[in-house]
Amino acid sequence: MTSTAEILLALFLLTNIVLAGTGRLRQAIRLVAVQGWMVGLLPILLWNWTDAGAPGFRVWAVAFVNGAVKGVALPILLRYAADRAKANFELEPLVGFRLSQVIAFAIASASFAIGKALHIHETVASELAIPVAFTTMGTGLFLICARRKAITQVLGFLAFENGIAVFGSGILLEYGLVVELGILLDVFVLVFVLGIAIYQINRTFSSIDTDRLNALGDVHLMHRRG
Amino acid sequence: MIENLKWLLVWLTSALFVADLVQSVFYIREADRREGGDHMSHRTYYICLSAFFGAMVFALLSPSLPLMWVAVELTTLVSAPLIAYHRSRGALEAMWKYLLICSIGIGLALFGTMLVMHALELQEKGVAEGCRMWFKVGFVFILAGYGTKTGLAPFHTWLPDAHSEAPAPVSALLSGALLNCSFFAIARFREIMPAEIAGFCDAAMIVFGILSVAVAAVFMVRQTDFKRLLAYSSVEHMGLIVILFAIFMRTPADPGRGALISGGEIVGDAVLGLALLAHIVFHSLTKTMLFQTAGNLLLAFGTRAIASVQGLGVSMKGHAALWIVGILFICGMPPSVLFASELGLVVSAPFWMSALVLALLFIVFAAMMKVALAMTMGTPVAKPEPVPGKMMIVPFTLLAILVASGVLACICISIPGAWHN
Amino acid sequence: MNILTFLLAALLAPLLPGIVNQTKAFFAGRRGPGLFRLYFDLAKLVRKSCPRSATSTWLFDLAPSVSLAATVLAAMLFPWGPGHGAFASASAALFFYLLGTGRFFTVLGALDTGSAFEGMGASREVQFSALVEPIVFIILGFLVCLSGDVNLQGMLGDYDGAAWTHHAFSLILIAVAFFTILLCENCRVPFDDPETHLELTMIHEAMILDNAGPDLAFILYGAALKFELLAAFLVAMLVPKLSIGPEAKTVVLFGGILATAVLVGIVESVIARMRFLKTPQVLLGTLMVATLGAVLYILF
Amino acid sequence: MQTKLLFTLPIAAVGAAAALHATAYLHGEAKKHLFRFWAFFLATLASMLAVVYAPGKISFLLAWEAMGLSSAGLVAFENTEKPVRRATWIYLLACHAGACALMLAGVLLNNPDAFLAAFFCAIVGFGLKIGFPPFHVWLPEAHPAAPAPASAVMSGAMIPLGFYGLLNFFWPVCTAVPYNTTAGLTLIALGVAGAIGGILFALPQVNLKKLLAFSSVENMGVIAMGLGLALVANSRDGGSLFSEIYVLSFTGALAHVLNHALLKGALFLGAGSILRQTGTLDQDRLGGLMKRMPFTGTLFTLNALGLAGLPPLNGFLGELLIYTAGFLAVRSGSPLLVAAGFTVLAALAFTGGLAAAAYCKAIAATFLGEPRSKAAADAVETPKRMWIAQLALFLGSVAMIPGTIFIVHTFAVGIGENVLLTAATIGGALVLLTAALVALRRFLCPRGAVKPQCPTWDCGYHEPTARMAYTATAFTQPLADLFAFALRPRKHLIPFRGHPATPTDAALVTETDDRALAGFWRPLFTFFARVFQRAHLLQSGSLHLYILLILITVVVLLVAAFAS
Repeated sequence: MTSTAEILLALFLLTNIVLAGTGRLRQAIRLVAVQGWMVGLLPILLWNWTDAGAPGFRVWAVAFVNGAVKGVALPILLRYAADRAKANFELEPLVGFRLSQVIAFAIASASFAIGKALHIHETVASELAIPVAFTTMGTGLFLICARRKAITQVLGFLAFENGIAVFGSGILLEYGLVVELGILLDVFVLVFVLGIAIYQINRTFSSIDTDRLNALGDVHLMHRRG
Repeated sequence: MIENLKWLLVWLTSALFVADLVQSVFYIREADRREGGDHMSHRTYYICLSAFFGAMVFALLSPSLPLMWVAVELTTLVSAPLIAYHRSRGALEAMWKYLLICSIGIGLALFGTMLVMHALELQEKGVAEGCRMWFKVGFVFILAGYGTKTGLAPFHTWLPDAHSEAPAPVSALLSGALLNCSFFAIARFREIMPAEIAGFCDAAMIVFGILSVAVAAVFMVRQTDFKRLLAYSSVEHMGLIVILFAIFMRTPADPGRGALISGGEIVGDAVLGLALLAHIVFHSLTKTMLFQTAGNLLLAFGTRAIASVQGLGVSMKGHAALWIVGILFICGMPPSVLFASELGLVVSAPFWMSALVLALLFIVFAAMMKVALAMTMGTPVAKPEPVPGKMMIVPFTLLAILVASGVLACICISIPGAWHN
Repeated sequence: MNILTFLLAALLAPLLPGIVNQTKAFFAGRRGPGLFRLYFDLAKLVRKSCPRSATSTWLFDLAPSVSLAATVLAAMLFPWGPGHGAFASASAALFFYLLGTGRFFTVLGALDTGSAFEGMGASREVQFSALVEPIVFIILGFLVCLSGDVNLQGMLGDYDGAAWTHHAFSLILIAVAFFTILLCENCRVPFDDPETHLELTMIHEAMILDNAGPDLAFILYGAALKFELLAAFLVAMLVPKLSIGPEAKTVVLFGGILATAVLVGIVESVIARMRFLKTPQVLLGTLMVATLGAVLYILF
Repeated sequence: MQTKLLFTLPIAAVGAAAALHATAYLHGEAKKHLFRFWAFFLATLASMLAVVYAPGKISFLLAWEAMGLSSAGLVAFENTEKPVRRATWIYLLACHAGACALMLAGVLLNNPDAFLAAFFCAIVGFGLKIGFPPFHVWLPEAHPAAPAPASAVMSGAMIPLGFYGLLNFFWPVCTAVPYNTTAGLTLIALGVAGAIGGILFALPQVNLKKLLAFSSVENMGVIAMGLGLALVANSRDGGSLFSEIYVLSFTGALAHVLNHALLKGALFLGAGSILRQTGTLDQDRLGGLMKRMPFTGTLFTLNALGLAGLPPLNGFLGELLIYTAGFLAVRSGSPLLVAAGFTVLAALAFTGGLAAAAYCKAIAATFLGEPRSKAAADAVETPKRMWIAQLALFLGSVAMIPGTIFIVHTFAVGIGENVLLTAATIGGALVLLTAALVALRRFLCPRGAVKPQCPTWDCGYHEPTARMAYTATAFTQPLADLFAFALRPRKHLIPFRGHPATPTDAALVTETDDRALAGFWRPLFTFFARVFQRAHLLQSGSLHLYILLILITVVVLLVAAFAS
């Protein structure tokens, strides 16, 4: 069934490119949710059914929790935060959407190069997993840099986390539990805190536009003094 | 070595926690009285502070690498609210940046952890040529990830904001304990790296160390905010610590210079080992003392602008003494243990590196002394509202410890051949 | 013998300004004040009282005595005659530094009166002497090379005549340099004109405006003695060891001194005093000349 | 061991005298200020002794740093003044940079092949304390800022410790054949630059302590010349002549260390007395103090005479030794040594002449003539202690005359001893003869006739005022103009204003800054500060930029990882 896994990974790759190109907040959130479901599915699909037999409870658990959190809980939380922060639906890019897509594509190809260089080995469940993971992480970070709103940065961060998750389920099925837990905890509390933060920021700054968030820094102090 | 480091850091963190807890009792009450405004409840503050401490100790003592990662992540999550103790715009912005940058760092660290663990697995399977690359890439992400938390340039960008906006005891704890913990994480990973990529790892660490010292030096010059100044000095010292560690790792134990023995086997060169440990400990103590003093000054003057804090020698003598001595100590002027450790670095590093580091440290010294003198000497421009004397208890205690141990250390190193033990 | 020659020199000193003046008078077609004018002046001055400025202090009283004493001691160091005397191993540095002490006190005495003119003179004096010092010591170094002896008495004329056949050129350069120094140090034309009586243009005379009576006598005599000393130095420097014997050299020495005085007189009557601003330039040139002489001697 | 003693002597002597002076100098200061002063003062003395008797390299370094810090505390004594803050900063930087250079030197010293590198590091490190140009910047800043007793100790006893360090750690190898020529020529070059440059800048200073500070640079230069000549002579493995040159100029340099310590210490104390009695050190506002402060004035004159290196005082003997060494070097026939000899002779002579001029000016402008300000007019003599301290140091330097002869005698060199003996004898004779002449004068015009009767002759003008007297600036103007290319004096002319019939006062103000500071160090520091401030743009506060930085760095690291 590895082939299905690879189809899934290919779709995953696509979501990144689309994510880079999308201009609407809700759509972006939806895309991240989709990624979450895929992250949930991956462990099952990557499971070597033929000679490992049916996966144990742990794998199922991890898969389920992953899907539930990344695919359902977080998107809802994010939407809630977005509504609460009265963010309008535009993403307000610093880098244009077309250019973003090109860059995402570049990231993808670069990560395939890296994947090649990394002598991917039979211990890896899927040849594709690593490059896709790299791509997703790269896209996520890129989105954080390239979108203006605080909430979009959270979104980018989630994509980044998804990438790591893909990687984890790609290579570390045997002993990945702790790590998975780590991710969950991380993402959980993170979004929780981010939600509060965004709420606070919104209340204090009457906007979640992070351009308002660069008062601190040496240049600024310099000007104030001068 | 890692064992010594671990227990040392556990004790150090606990000590600092106690010191900052005591200082908090005075500080936040005083801060609320003066600044008022919207702030988090004291109960939450103390809970977060304790959780912060717990997370750090957990990170130090965690048996496995993933657990350590979880703990380090926890430290981020519980320290973030502390930074935003005052719900001021600045504080919130600082918290936001801290949260986002550190989370990204942590994510990278997680990724690195995965890579390294996979590499370890491959190593067990005996796949030599494959796992080397995995290790390398893994270490890259570890260095970037935990380096973000350690405050290595250019990942340090959250540090000045967080340190300058947080309440003084929190800044002290961040700078004195948290940075060390995440450095410890790097050290742990470095230790398990296979020998053939050790060169790459040490080179990378040295580059980042020197870069950190340089960046700190650049940003200290014409600095106008004394808490930011201290923050950058933390960046500088983290750089020094990383350099020391890297050189320590690549210097074989030389019986001529004496070797550091832990748990029966020789773990490395004595000079460097002791220098490293001493530098970590005394940077933390001195920096804690300085941040607490800075906090008092902030309360007294209501501003972090150096320009408006002048003539402490006239207006607040005790703090003037704390400030000038503390800054002399952090710059590694004898009798400061940091002098001994920097000397250790200079005598063991290759010449070009010692020269470069000394030059950068000279810039740092020039910048810091300019500020220190500007604040302590001269005539007051603003009338401070002095803080209660009990807020000087902890800093002065720390100062006493520093001076005593410094004198001791200087006597030790000045005895020829004292290194051999 | 040595003592006698010293006394002779001491007696002879005041004659030299007379000679200079007579020479100038001869060239100017005047009768002139007479050879022994200075003797009479001194005799007159020692009988006068010495009024002094209310501003001045003990330095003013002390200065003339110190400078005279220094000059006399320098004269005692000088090998007037054959047979090295008590101070066989006196350094040439000592010789010139004694003159320096004399100058130091003269300047202080001048400044002690708080007079603008004397300050002006003193300022010029220290400027010129500071510029002269290096030239002097380069010449001394040359003499050391020439005679192979580091003592004053040894380095003066203790070399054999062969030097003149081989190194005439550098010897002449050095001689010219030293003669310039002699003029400058003794405040003669073209550096300074002792005849003028416009304070603004004087150096040495300006410094002693407020001195009178015995003080003035000391100063005048000291100046004359210094003049004689430098002249003697010039002569002794140029005359090598003579085959006839040391006595002959003493004769040559005193003859040379008188001749130098005449030479100075001639110089003073043929050229005019130059502007003070040009003096450093001239002294720089002199330095070049001296250095050139020394270098040429060492190289060839 | 001898060197240790030799460098201990100034510390003890100047320290004691300065302490005595300070008891009166600081009279009336607040209790805690006094405590601060004495704490730092004693710490300075102690650490100086520690420097001399440090057993090892590290302990030496520690003592060195301690010395710098404690003396910085002294410099910062008047902590509310702005210039004092600047001076303290510059001084601390100098100390720290010196210590860094010394660390490197110490490291290099372990490697015998890198000796020359170590030597140059040490030249920088110690030169920052000694005040070799262009490292002398801190002296003219710190000495005027510090209280007089402190500057006396620092200038008299602390600065030469740099030479102690050189002698202690580098001499054995320096004198060995492969290195000594380079080392010697370096020292001579620095010495010539320091001596001439120092005294040239001392000349036009109107602030008395600044003048003294620059003259310290000069004296250190003289010492360096002596040591350098000794080294060059030693490099020629010739016969007794060379060892004679070596010993002569070496002992000459050491003797000069002592003289400078005692006399410069005394001079700084004198300057302190003047500051305390008049409240100013600006020589154009002083004058006429010889009548009002006779003891201080007389002692200052005598000490200045000694430090100008004129007989009969001891200052001359040290220079005489170097001169003699120079003469011998000229005679030696080895081209390098001859050149060195001529250089040293000319430079030393030039320095001597300029030093005489500078001290004449200092004495005259401060003590002679009529007072130029009310402060000077109202001045009275200091308490006994203050001038007794200076007297003690002066007598010490007189006692050094036999001392110097003894030093030379112990090294058993025929010529040097004779030269010194003659010089000393002549010095004595000078004193006696002067006494005789004074007596003669007194006999010629008896007491009554000597009484002041008239105002100074001012070309017939009958109401001479202090404003007419030559000021310090005017006195040195010809020399200052002559060397304007090096000194770059700043002249502000305040012209006549108002109606020609009723013009306002015009004035010409001339200041001469330290070129090394104004022309080199300050521009350098400002340049770097500017560049760094540009770099602050990186910390502009934009989160996007920060994360981009992280991204880029990671990519670079990955590339590096794959490349290596």
